[in-house]
Amino acid sequence: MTQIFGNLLSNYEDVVAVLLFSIGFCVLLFSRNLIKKVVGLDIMDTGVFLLLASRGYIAGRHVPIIVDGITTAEYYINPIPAGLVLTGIVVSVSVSALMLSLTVRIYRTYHTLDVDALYMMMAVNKGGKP
Amino acid sequence: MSFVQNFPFFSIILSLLCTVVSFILNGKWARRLTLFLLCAGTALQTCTLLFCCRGNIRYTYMMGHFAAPWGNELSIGILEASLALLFGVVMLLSVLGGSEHVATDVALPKQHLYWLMVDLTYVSLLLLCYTNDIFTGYVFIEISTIAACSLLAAKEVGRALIASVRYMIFALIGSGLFLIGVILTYSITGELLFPQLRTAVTALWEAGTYRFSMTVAIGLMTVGLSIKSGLFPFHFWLPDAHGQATAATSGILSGVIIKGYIVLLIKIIYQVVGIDIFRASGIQNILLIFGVGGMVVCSISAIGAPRLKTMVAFSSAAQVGYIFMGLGLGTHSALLAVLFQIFAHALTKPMLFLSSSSLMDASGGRQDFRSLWGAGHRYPMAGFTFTVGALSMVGIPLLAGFIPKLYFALAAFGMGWRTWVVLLALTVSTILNVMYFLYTTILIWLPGEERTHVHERVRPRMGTVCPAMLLAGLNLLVGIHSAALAALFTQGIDLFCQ
Amino acid sequence: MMTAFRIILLSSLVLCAIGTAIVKKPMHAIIIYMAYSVIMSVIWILLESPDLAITEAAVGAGVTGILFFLTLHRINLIDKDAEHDEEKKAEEEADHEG
Amino acid sequence: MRDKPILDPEFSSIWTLWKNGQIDLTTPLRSAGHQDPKSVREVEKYRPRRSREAYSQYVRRSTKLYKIAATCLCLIFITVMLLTVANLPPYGDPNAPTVNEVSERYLEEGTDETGAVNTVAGMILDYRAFDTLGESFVLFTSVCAVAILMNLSGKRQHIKHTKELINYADDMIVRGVCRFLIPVILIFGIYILLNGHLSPGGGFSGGAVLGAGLIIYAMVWGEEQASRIFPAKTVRLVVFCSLVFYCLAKSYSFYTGANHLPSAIPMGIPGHILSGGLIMPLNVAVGFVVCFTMYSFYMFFRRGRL
Repeated sequence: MTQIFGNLLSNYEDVVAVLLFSIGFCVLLFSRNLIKKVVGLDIMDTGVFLLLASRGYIAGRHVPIIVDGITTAEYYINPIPAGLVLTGIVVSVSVSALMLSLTVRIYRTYHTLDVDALYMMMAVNKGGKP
Repeated sequence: MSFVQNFPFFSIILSLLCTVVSFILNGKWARRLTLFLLCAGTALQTCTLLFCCRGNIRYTYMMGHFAAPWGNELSIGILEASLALLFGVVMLLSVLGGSEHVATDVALPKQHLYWLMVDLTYVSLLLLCYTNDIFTGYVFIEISTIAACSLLAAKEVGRALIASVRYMIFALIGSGLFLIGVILTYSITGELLFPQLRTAVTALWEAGTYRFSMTVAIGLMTVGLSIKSGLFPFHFWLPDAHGQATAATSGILSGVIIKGYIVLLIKIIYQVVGIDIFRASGIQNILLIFGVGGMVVCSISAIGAPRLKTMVAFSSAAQVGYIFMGLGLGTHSALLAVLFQIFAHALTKPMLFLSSSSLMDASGGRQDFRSLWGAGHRYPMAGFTFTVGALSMVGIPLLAGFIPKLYFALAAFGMGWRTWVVLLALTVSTILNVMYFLYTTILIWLPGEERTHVHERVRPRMGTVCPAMLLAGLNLLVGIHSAALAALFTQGIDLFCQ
Repeated sequence: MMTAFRIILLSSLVLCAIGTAIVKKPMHAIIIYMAYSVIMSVIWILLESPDLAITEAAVGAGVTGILFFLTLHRINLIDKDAEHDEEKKAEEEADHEG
Repeated sequence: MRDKPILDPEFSSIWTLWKNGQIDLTTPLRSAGHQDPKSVREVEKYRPRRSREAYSQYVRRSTKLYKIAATCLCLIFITVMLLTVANLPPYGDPNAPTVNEVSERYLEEGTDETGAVNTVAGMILDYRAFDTLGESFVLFTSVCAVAILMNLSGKRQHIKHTKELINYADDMIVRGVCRFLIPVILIFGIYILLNGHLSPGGGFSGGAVLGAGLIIYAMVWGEEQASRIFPAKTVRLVVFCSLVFYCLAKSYSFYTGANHLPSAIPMGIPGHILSGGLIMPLNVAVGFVVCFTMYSFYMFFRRGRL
């Protein structure tokens, strides 16, 4: 138990990342407003990216840009997570743009952003016509 | 290196280029380009498959100047090529069959975007089949999610929009969980490519370090992909999404897209984790139980479904349950059954969706069961293909749907408690299938035209009927020549699981 | 010193995230989210990834925020339209049915 | 038919709620066809709309169930994830498993092999270029998806634009600040775009900064003015050309790489602006795609067309 807490304390950056992911997850699950759901989604994504980037960080090392001809790997941090996170950020912004445009379209048709109300309208209208 | 080995790469680049070109074309030409792309892709995959079969080889294809742990790679073998071939053929036929509905359901200025999304779906499926890199897998999962969502939302009626929002939310939770699984795997192994991951995972598991993190990572990747492919407790989004779309989209969503995620999951289970570690981690039994649950519960929901396409979509969720049950068994013979199930379902479901749309057209555009009464007499061709599809889903011999059931039953023998669970689930699920599919089939063939408000017969539209007929023919072919296919799959599995 | 700064930033990040979760109005959630993105881009610098910092500042705090605001703006416009337009209701009915 | 009452205890049991998804209400229509034609017609006339009140009660109940399930899920998830984090290699550890031969080679030989001083740029545009190609296509996909959803030149053109009350271009402060700010933003964007292989930045960051500059321009001087400078056709053509160039350039290098052919593209001297082989042109192409994607997002959200 103490060991777990010790590890958690030393991995504080990852703990924050996981907390952010969980907060985003909760907003996504519990919030009824579509726009807030999208905000939750973005927070969830940044949590994942923070986890990835903090995995690549090495204390006391530098930005992976080769300067002054120093090519020893011990001088720089790991460049892979940064590249992956770059991809992830772009994916995340595309997905939120898509979700937001869906939100606008839905609001134009149904005049509500409440997900429960939307599902209800859909279900009440069920049966009958296709 | 033989020139044929480039073909998977050519098909990927060709589809990317077609996508970009569709962007500046009009709807008509974009459709032609899509059809050309799917035909060309099919031809290229056929060559690759023949090449792999003849040489009995599985090879990796470097994407760039750097070899395995440094650069991206594709891995190409018999299984990958045959699945990619299947996806191309099924997409081609559903797109052909659904063209007329697309023309009416999608606004004219946006049709080129619809076809562009079909191209993107195809390229993401190819990548999910061929990828040898877990992060590339993630990127193309996202492409296929966005493309599928816009295919669904292209119908632009309120219900399709709500269904796509729901689909999007579940799919994004799924990809978020998958990504976090990938990151955990990366942070304890330091690798992203499948073969290196396999070595590192095996070494770590044997050393016993980070075992908990490893289990969680495998579990998160599995859960993420299962949410996206509509496994039972997370299947809420599936019936709406597949039921509300236009016919071509329904066929593509249900026939191939969910299979793409399953193929990636199979690759992860067998090539990254290794089936022994997967079994030892205990996730396998959970998959088995959820798969069995999905087979039963989704079939019950299908019985209660008020409308035809919703019923067919619930049946998709049930069929996904079969696949996960097979993955939960985890033997080579179960994998063989899973492949047959993927083939059978991919060949049957688009046919069912296409003929459902035709039957709806013959019933005044309505799809509640009362309006569908006797629809088969008003549109005999669609009635015929629907009947073939229903019989195949029920598992009548000579049709494709029978083969996976047989292989599942064979694979389950000698597995302890699992044998009984699988056999019981197969029986119950078949009975439930009979209840809803045969009920519908009988309903559409019942006489009594005075019961509905539509009486006139519909002129069969060749564009919709011929692809459905072709799918029925393929279905029959798979059903009859299952031995040849089984030999091919066995050869592929032996190479795949080395 | 650096660790303290880091911890302050991380805790404000968590506070911002909780803030978006508990505020009622989407507008407030969006404003807090933009603050969150700015803090995030400082954290990228601390993690020695300036590439990510630039991207996050431009994409997270800039473009995504603008898209959120535009969405709200569109929704307000739709509301105004709905007040003025009677014929739109008929269309909406048609939408419901179809 | 649908004569089964909604509050029938058997029907609204938790089992049914669960089996149907959280609020999927599906009525068994098993007896659909078994009615005589007369009653069918009657029912057709008086189609019973499901009562809203009963339905909202049903929804409330299933919402409660959903909340309980979701809370449990979140709690379990947080616990498991925290335990996992405790079981990860220590933070900032130089001996972590991620520091292996892969990252070593990227750092030690990356400059010679790719010609890029910025290892991250070398990694995403040369070593793992295929991911980045996919990533550009994610952006492209989503801009097409937004076009499908937001494009008003389609079948329903009913949104009436309420006149904008504030004209930012008339405001002296806004105009003055933007006159100064926009060129600076654009130049900074171009700098990090072109210098992506030498310093932090590259196609994505540079493109996003450029896109933000264009968005500010369109915001202040109005969409009409912006679309006079960048008409829809131009935007489409630029995105098309950049993506085609990207695909072709990368497929050349993939093809030569896989077939072990030598690549004809000179690497240049690391550290110079004209170096890094294909990295700089690719950065420019990616930058154009990202910039115009962001700009099209803005335009589609703002006025429904480019």
